[in-house]
Amino acid sequence: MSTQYPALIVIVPLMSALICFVVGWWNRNFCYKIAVAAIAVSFYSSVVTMKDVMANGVIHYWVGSWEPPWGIEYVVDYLNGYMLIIITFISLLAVIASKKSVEKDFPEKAPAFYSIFLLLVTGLVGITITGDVFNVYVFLEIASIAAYALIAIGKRDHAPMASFNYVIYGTVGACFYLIGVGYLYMVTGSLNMADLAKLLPDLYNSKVVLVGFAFLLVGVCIKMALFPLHMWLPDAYSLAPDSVSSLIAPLMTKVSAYVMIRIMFTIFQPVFSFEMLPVGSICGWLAVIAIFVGGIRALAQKDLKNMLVYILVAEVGYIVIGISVGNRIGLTGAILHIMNDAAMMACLFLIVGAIAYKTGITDITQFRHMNQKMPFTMAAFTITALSMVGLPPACGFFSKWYLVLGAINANQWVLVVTLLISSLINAILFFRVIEYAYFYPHPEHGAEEHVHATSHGHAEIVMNEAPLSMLIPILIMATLILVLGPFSGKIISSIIQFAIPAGF
Amino acid sequence: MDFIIAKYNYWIYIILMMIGFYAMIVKNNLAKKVVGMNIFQTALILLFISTGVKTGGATVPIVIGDAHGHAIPGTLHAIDYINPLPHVLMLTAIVVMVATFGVALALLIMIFKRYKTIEEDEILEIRRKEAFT
Amino acid sequence: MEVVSSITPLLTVLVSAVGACLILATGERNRNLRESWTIIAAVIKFALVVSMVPLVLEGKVIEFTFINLAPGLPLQLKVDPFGMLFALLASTLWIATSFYSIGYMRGLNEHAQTRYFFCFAVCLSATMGIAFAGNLITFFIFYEILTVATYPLVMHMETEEAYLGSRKYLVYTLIAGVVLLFALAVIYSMTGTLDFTPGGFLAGHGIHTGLLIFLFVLLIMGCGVKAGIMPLHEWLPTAMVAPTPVSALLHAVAVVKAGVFGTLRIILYVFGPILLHDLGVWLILAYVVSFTIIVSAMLALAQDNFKRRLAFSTVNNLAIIILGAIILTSNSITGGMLHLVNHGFMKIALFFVAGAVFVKTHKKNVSDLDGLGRQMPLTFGAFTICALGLAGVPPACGFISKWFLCLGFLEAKEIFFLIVLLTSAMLDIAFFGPIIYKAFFAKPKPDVSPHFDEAPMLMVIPILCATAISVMLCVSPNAFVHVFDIARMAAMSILGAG
Amino acid sequence: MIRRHEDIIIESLARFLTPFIQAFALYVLFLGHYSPGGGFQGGVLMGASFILLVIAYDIIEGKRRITEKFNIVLNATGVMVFSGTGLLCLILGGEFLDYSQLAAILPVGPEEARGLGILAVEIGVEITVAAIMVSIFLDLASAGEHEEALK
Repeated sequence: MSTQYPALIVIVPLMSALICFVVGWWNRNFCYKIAVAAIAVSFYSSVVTMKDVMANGVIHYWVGSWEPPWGIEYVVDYLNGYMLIIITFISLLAVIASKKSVEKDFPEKAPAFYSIFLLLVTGLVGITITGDVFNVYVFLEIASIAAYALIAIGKRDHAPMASFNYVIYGTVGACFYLIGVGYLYMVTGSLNMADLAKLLPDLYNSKVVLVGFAFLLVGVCIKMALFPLHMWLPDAYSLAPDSVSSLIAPLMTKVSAYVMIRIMFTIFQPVFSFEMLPVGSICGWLAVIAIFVGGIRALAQKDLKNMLVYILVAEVGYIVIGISVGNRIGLTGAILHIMNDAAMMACLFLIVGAIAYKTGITDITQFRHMNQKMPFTMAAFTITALSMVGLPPACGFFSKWYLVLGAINANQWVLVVTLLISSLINAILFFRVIEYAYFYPHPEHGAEEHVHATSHGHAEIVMNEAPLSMLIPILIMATLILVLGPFSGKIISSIIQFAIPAGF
Repeated sequence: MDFIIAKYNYWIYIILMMIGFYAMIVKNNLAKKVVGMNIFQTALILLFISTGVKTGGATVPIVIGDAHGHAIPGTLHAIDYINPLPHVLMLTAIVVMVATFGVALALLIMIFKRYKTIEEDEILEIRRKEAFT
Repeated sequence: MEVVSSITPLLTVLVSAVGACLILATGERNRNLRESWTIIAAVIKFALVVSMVPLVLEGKVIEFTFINLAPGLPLQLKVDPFGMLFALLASTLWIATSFYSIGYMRGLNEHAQTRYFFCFAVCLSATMGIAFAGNLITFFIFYEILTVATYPLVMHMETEEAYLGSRKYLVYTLIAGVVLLFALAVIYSMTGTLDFTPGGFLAGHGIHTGLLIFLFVLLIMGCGVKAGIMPLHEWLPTAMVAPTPVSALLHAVAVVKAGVFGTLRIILYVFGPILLHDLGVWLILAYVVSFTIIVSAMLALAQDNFKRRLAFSTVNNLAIIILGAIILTSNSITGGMLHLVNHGFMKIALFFVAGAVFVKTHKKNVSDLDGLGRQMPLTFGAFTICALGLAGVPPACGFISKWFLCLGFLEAKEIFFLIVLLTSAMLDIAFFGPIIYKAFFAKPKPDVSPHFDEAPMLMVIPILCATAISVMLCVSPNAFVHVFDIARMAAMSILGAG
Repeated sequence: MIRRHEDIIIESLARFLTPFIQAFALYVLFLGHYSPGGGFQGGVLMGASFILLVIAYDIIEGKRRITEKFNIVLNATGVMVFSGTGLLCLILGGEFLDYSQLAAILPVGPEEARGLGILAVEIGVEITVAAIMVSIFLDLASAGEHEEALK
């Protein structure tokens, strides 16, 4: 049976999505339990699968036992085993945390919400686990369509418009990806990644392959919201319901980044992606712009959630930098940052959700006394903020360290400087919030003499912490952020170094 | 010229795709955007189907077998059958298309309910007004 | 020198971290318990540090490795003589400071005391980490933790100027951190190691000279910000808005000392005497530093605010320490390291005095001190001893360190720097003299009570202790913890290797 | 919104056509093995037949025929049949969707079993596609209001 776990990772959420949908007509409250259980199973199976991979190498799962390249195969190697664990774990926390806010925002839609939520998870794990390029497209669309629906489900003002733009952009992205697949299929007659990797090298100087590669990459970049193609992201993610954004914001872009890595390092070889084409430098420059644009737009925001989505644009830039420097250590940084950034973003969006749920405040300037209202949440926020700024021992620092090293090894000094400056920008962004939340100027006195006047000046503020179903995931995430940092060395030596294609 | 004739299906696919793309980018009416989106995807289907065709009387790949469903030896020649895979892929693509189409239309309805229009510039105008007030 | 693997260094670091958590858990509900956590942690830490002294004296190196970040890049704690010196200083002073800050906070009935004590404990953890860091990356990590943990302390008053002060502090230190990180990354990718080695490890990796000089500048900038080297000292006086124990901590124990410590590490353990001589950068740094010495002393003269005056004197003394190290003779290095310790004790006493005066009389300007000596004889007695000590006058320990500095300078035939040193001593007298004079001999202001009326004992006792220790360090520098031998060993190890 | 026109010709014509269309849909479904056709096409036809009715009459009438809830259930069951078959294979110890495993419970050989398994999947697909067509149409035609119309 243990050989069946790869299938379970995908099937269980899919089936339970339907069950949710039906059961919801009789009893709404089951949906939450079903969703949690399903994703928990999925998480467990991905952990088992990863163990299996680490024990006896790459797993090939032939769906319908049609052997590739004719059948669709699920391939689990170190890279996507690692991705699967991240995805399932974060979606588990997200779904646990979503309980209260769903009950508050749209109780009547709970069944629909959870089934679409599960479909989204299905799509994400499907993209990650499959070894078939067309299958990637299908799951990509499952995930995207679910995301379109979820963004609009919250009945927030302007949300449908944002979602509609996302539909347009997303469809173009997916279609470009599909065109790329089509071209590759024309010249190779195969859709299996491993098979393509075998067949393509002889055809590297064919125009068709070149065009196909370009289409694939552009399509993925749209889904990933790399700089010039990021227009859909801020509106869509900031207007999505909190319970949704805490799932899609950390994961969607990361999964697309994973697909990008697959395309550039598995389907095509680095030789093609970096030496025959200037992809590295182009993506690098785009990433630089993305980081600055994201950071500066974020500085202009007063609403915490808006700030975060623009930071997300910048974070995508980080990952792309790691990919585009085109050396081993840079890619290590990118893969590590996929995990760290997913953790940080999940934590931040969960926190935003918790604060909005409890106090309804999203405006940073109204965060005063927040550290007394929600001490644990704000503590978690502080940890995450430090990690975002890249201060040790939080995990953000370590991935940044590897990214910087990679950029130095590639002699890309612009990228180095960008990374360093961007961490300063993040410092401004987050310490601004922390200042508002923790320190409050006392207008009535200006200097040390009158400190008596202010002693215990705000005893009346009562602690009003988020419900446990939200608080626990947040705290778990925050602890992880602290723990992952020092252990990143271990993660790299045991997983990531095998995830990087050999001989690169 | 001859080049164009020989590959006419690809040219049609490109033209269709450009039409759809144009509509998605330029059209001000969101419904037209959606229609453009569909044209775009249809063009794609044409592309894939074209990769499957074989000239010279190739037919659907259904093996005429004997009573037990075993193929009769000597009747199997790949040349006689068109490649079914692209069609299958496109079936899936169509499903995806329909789903996207449905979601897009549903969103359009929500948008119309909210703004009482589906002209993009008017919507943006409304949003700008509301941002000020 | 042989290596002993032990968990003690880790414990030393963790003690105050655990203490911090306990403090946070206790909170305002039970103040005595909370404060007692602070004290307990401080004492345990001190005990742990002292327990490692004998091993260090035997010339052993105590080592503890958490985990490897990457090949040749472990998170590692290593107790060598120099680190031990700093650890002794910090852990001793933490005890004094905790008692004192309890007195201060209660005396003024401050707000947000839990946050205060929490951050304080975290700071000390970070300082220990810095002291025992075995390589640059570990050093950097604790250095950044220190930065973050100090920020709320500077912000403590939450007044407008506190905002400005803390923001300025943050801007300076964070930028410094980024610069440092950059340098680290370059060095690592060039050499593949970051371990501190006596006498430096950068030599012989075939790094281009220009790049080496560039790296030196970056690293010195990175640490120099906290060390308050002249163009980068700007944040120090503005950070004076913090409560006095914090300033004491900032200036005598943790932050600036961490900066100086880092600078010395870089000079002596990363680049090393030989490389610095080959590059010739040592001379430039020496000139910059001596400029700092003179100018900061001048500025100190101009300050009326008691604490700001002390702040500039701090800048001055830090520069002296660095000068001692950069002259690169065994005596000067010893002197520098000794001064690291001695200045710590004397300066903290001075700050305590400033704080005591403020708590007692809410005076913070030098010009208002007239006649206070009669009211607070113990306090100002201590002040006199330590102030003179800073200037290099016995019986306080400043004399010892400056003596060795002078010896070192003579040894290296650097008469110019000798003159600088002596001039600064003069200036010390010049800006401390008036305070002493006013305190004891000037005609009392009407609001000064003529008879004995001291600050709370909880504050006076630490002052006296600090003073006593400084005197003791002068009379017998080798009393129980052998500060002198340790400094000597450190200097020898560096030059021996060099 | 689709209003009722009370047009006798259209209505009776629609009523007359519907069963034929549905029969043809089934034909297409089962012919899928031997000629072009299969679940998708059949499903679309099946859905279309119902949509024809709704257009000829109006949504309220349509509701009377297939309630929202019933439609949802159809929806889910379709996919259930499909993925359930796959899961059954998985339970029988094969890979997911490996229909040859069904030979264990069916009185036929693995090849036949594959054929039958695919047939089951096609049926599932047909149901789903039909239901989805209908629900998309109803949702859009009634501008998402028909849930309220139910109450």
